[in-house]
Amino acid sequence: MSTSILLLTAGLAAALSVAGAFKAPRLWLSFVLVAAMASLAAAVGTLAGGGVWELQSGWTIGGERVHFRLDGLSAFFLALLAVIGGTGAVYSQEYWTDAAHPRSAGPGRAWWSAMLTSMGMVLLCANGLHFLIAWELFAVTAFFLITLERRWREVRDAGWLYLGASHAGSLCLFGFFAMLAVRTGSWDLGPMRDRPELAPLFWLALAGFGLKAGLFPLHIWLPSAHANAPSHVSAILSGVAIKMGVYGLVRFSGWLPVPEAGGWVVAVLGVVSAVLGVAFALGQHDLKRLLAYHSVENVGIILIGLGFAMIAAHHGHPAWGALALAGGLLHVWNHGLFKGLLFLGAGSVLHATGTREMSRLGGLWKAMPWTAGCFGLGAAAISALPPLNGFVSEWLVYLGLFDAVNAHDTVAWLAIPAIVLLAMTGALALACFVKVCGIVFLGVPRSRAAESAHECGWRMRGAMLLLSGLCVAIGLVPVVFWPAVQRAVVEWRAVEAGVEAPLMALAGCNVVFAVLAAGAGAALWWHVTRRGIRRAPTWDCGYAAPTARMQYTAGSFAGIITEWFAWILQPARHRRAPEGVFPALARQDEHTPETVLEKVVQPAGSVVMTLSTAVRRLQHGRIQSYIVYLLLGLLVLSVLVFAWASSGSR
Amino acid sequence: MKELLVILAPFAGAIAALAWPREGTRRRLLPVVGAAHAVLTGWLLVDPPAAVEGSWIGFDAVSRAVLPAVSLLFLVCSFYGLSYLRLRPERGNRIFVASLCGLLGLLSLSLQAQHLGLLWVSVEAATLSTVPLLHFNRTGRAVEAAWKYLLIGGTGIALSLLGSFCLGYASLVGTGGGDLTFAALGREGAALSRPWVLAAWVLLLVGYGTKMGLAPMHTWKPDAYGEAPGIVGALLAGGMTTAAFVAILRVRQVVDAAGEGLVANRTLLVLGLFSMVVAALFLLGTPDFKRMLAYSSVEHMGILSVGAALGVGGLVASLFHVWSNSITKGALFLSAGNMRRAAGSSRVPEATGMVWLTPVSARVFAVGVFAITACPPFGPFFSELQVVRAASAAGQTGAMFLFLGCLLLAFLGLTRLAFSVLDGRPRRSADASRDRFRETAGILVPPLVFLAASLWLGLATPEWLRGLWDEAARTLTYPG
Amino acid sequence: MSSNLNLLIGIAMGLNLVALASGRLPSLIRAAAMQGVVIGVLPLLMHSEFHWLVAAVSAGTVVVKGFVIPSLLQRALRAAHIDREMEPLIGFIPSLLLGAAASIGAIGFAGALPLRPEHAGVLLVPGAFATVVCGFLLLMGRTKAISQVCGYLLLENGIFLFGLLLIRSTPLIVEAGILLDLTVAVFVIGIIVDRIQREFDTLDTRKLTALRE
Amino acid sequence: MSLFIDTVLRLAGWLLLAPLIPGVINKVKAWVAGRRGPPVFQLYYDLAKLWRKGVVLSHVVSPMHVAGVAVGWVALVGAAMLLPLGEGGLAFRGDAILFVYLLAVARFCTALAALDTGSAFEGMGAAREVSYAVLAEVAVITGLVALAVESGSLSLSTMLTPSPGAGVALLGAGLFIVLLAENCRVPFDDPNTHLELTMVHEVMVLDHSGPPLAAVLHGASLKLLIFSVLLAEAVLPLGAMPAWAAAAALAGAVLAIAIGVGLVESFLARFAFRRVPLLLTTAFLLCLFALLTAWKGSEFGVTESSVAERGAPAAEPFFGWRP
Repeated sequence: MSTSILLLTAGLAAALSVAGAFKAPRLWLSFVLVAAMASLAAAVGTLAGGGVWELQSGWTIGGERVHFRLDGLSAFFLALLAVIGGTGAVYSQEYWTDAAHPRSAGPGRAWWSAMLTSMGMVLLCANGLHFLIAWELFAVTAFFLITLERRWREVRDAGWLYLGASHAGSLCLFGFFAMLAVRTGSWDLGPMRDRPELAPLFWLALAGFGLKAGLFPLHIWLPSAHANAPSHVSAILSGVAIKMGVYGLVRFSGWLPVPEAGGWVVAVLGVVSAVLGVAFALGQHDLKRLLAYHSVENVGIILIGLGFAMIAAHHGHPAWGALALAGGLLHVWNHGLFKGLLFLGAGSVLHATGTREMSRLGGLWKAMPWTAGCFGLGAAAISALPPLNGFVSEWLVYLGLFDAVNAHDTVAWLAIPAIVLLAMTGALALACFVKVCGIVFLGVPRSRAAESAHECGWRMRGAMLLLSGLCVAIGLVPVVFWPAVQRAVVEWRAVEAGVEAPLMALAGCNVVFAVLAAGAGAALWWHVTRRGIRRAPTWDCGYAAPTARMQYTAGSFAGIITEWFAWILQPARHRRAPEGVFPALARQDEHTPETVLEKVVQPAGSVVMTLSTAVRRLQHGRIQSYIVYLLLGLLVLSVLVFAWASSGSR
Repeated sequence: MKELLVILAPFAGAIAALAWPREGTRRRLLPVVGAAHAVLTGWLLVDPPAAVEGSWIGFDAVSRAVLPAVSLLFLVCSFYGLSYLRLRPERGNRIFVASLCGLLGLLSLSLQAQHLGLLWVSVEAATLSTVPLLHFNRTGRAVEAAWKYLLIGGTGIALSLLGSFCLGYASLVGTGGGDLTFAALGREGAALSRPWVLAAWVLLLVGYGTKMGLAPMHTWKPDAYGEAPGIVGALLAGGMTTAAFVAILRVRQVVDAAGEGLVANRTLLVLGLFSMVVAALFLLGTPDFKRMLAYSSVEHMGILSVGAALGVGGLVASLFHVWSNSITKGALFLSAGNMRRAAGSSRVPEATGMVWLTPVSARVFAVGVFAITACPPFGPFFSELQVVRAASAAGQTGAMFLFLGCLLLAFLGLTRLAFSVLDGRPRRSADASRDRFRETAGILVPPLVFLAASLWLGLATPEWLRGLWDEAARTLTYPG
Repeated sequence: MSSNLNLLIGIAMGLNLVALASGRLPSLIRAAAMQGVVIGVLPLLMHSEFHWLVAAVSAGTVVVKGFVIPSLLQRALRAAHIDREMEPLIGFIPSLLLGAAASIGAIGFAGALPLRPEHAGVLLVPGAFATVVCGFLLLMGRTKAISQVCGYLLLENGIFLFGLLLIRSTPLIVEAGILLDLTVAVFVIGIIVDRIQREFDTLDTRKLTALRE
Repeated sequence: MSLFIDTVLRLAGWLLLAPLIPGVINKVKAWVAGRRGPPVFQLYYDLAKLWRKGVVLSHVVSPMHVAGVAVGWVALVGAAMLLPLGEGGLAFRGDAILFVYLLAVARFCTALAALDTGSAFEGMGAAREVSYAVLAEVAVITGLVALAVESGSLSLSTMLTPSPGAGVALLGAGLFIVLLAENCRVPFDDPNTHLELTMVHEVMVLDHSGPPLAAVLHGASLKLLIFSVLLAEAVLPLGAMPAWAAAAALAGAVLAIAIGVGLVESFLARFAFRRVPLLLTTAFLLCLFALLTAWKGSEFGVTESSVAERGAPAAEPFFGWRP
């Protein structure tokens, strides 16, 4: 089937799904799935078959001809969108039902379809004006999805913060596209690498897309939005929506000339995001907030790859750039998959217990083994452990970075710290996910809610299993997915050099390791159970009656590391030390604020608000002063006008 | 003579309203006048009258590009007025209907005026005709608003009269005979006395700028828009300001012809950006959603002014924005009016949870807020983007970034207030005090039509409309 | 003839100062009314030959500005029973000094302006500027609605004076239209002042600050 | 076929020799203290005994508690198999990174198995383990970068045949500290302590018993051997020697390292926990200086040799089994 027909089907199905969203959930789901399948097929076809699909129609929107284009790079992102969009839709059928959410379930479905459609449009549009329209529609639909549960003030605040940040990014893109249009004379997009005067525009694109991608100092909206959105929405936000920012950066760093420093800045921002993202994650005690900070981390890893590829572009495209980019792009998929999986798992926990607070959870593996298993797999994948997918992409990035070091160029000055900090990020992520899995799923339930948890139904489980399966598949047989990555890399700046990595060997190791690990685990379990197992209480140094509250907490677990990062995390500690011989009450709690938001953005905001208050005080209702303003305006304008006129005449 | 009909028809309507004996049926005049005006405007567009040299009234390219917007605005508003007045049987509507019709006639006159004095007379008269409209609610707050509107607007308009005289004197000191038609003044061009031209420019800018609501002359605006019925707000924000803006454009053309176009552009740019900054700061803090619309209007007047400073491309964008702003503002004012009536207040602690009280109006309002803050695919997105593009094309990168920054602050302020009005719980007092406000089709369809029009304007801007704007922009710049 | 003109304009400028200095509302209204009468006569002096439209404008000005509007204001004053002493934001002596400075400055300033030769020796331009400034001083410096209306009247008178420069070149119909508009404007203002009085039971504009941020 | 035999032989070597190292260390410690101490083969006896025993599990734990131990052990075996021993063996570009991350898998499994018990002490141990590993991993990867720069390659088989240089001593010192930290030896941890509050690794495995404990203990000894071999190969120019000499040198070096660890344990006391990061940072800095030395050296090398060789490291297996 040709790409046109597939995309048309997808579009129609998406449109029809909006119609069915309110009254007919099943119909909606089938339409969404048809749309997802069709666009996935189109993406896979483009990635496998090569070539670029283009459609230029005579039909205009806003005075511009409609121009769609699907090439290797956009197809790469479209495939991810289709997978997560379809999976999330299945999941939401059980997670956000009409029975539980009578007011928001219907709109939620409609917005979901709208958001998928607008993201697809972002990927397809090859006209700056239409790109902006699709971009902004996607941003606004995401806002309504985040704030589906509008009853809670927290949700509304998170949504508003998202909206504001997103609009700031959009306005940067206004500037970007307008300046691009002025300099090229049209809104058409496409490769224009041979026009060096366009290079400075990259900085605007970096700000605009970086805000959406959640780069470190620009990530302020991300944690609260991801935490407060319904979980299937968090999954698509983290899995796909922030990747749209990455898409923008990859797309326009490929199409436009990039400034010499561009790659360096992107790579440095990537490194900073990676390390600090995970550091902030460690300080969290809200399950979904923690996952949200890991999105910052992983976007950082992706951008390390992109940054080095951009540096490479200024060095004549050596192979290490392509490798790093390949790693980054594969990580786009991988992060989409495992972060989607983790958010769906977190949603399942939330659904079963009603809380995201890790200190109220624990021991959930017993009640929800499927969720625990899938989440554990996702945790291993995001910690970049072999044989799963996260390792494959990070490994590719490492290969690129090591080769960059061995290129003995100035780039080594960045590549070496990047390698070291990437390793540190990996170890920190591992620590963080040991904490999450251990505190949430292992041990003993810490609250009544966690005790009475229940496993989710087949739709939620199926969605998680599908994503788990994909995580394993990319880990074990990356060679199957590799041509797609290669295609996207080649598409990036049309360098045909190709990118090669010993993936067969790695895949072999991964498969052998997976088989052996499974075998050894089963063997040991069999060996142990054959003898019979005696059960006893956990050893607590002789204390015979351990309680759930004596377990290690998330805060203590991460305490050593958060102490190292206290300079940036700025944790707020409230401590009431035990006093007296028989201390009645003692407590200690620690909260890691969103430092950039609370220490930088909010003070800046309060300066603006002070200014606003001062200015508003001028509107005090006394008409005499209003006439003074009028007269002052007159005087200042006359001074200006006569000054300009006299300077002009001279 | 056709162009006179479009002015006289509303006046006839006004006289008919004054003479109409029955209180209950007088409101039906509104749609009749609106439709007649729209038909006449359409006729003028299809079959433009020949320009008469030296005529004081003419349906030139500029009026062609703007008058249809005002006509459309009035037409839709008139249907809203029909339903609105039925909800307000306790108020006599003789003066109200007559003033609305008169306002339309005077706006049509001022948009077609080719003579500085006539322009002034029509704008001043339009100002006076809106006073009874502002005063319609007869509350103390309405009186206060009308007083401030009158005194500040009056002072401003007096300054523009002084400016008009200065321009006339510039011609008198130069070679001309003090002919105040724009064509004559433009022909004199560089022969005009520079100091008097500059003085005239400042005075006229401040004067008509007061009517437009550019900061720091905007002080009457929040009071007037906050207290007037929604329909009046819509007509003021979309019609009155447009007339004043067109006046400034025409004067700018003369100043340009006199060789001071650069200075004029700079002044417009500075004043526009200043208005945007001030409006953004106000928007961040105001707790009243009708006053919010007023500040938003100040901001958009700033956008118009910035666009007018950026050459032909900017002028086209400005004219486009005149359309998209007035139509989108129409949706906002009408839905805000509904919400205000339902809640009994337009301030935040009193008016919350509007999604529950007025579900449709609240949603229209929300969509309108997104539309007016340049979210696609509505009209303002396209026109503002065009302004941004024009700024970049004119090399005003710094101004472009300031412009974008103001848009951001305004967006933050608007959305924050809008959502705190829409969300939350409705106040019980508002629910119980009056027998619950019901949204009827008559007061819902007009704002929806405005939204649809805004959408149409953005997504499928008709070529003929673009042609009108281009032509007007070209005539408004001094060739050379 | 120009000396007659200058004499009348001088009287108008003097009346500015009277208006600024008067502490009682009736005397302020009277000063504004007299100024209206004085400038109403000016068009007749400017035109050497008689024209019925000039006469109409002149008569209209005298009647409206000299009698109709002042009596309107007087009536509002009586209805309000207000404290006739004013509490100015700009004190009487400062406003008097400022007004005087404005008058002197206007004369100096007008000398620097490129005027047509026939206007160079006439006090029209300085008189106009001085009156406008004094109008603004009243608008900004007084708290009673009625004194602000008087300020507005002064402002209009100043502009009227300036408009006389053009009386020979512009068609009189414009002047007539302008005059009509101004009359209606002041009339509407009068109605609103009346409303204020009824609604708030005061004419003190400091009480009118309900509409604020 | 020879490939299969080769692999089996290597595997057997790693698995069988590993428990020897703790025996040697304990013997050295006993010797320094003037005791006879347990026999060198003590761990073999213990493992055999444990393997035959039944198992006691906490009420709390999940199957992960047992399976995780097995997976961690497999990961360590896998890491061991990536280290080159003479000619042949598994090697491909980038296996060094796989090596590091396989060690991470082992850590992940051990720490999770510890948290599975719900015990505060084991949680504490797991927290320490994963936290210190952050710094240790940074040091290891820096060392690997140094080796990569030195050899121009990213395959352990090529990287671990360095030319002797000033950097080697620094690298050796750094890796030795990492060895102590990763294997929880004094001064980071005292394997013989009986105070749970002060333990790192031992406290994590408190609840293991029987065959799983055997796997844990064997895994620990294997890890010790892995790091010893890594250290020895990183320091000694084995590639330049004939095969028998290389084998002898490696064996001697591993023995020396074991003795060294024993001596350190005899003469040093445990550090306070807050000083642990300091020592690990020192290790990182040592590796970093080794890297800088290697960088300088290779720069000179590059200027001497042809520039064409720069980007393409020679004689590096692309993937698959080395012939």
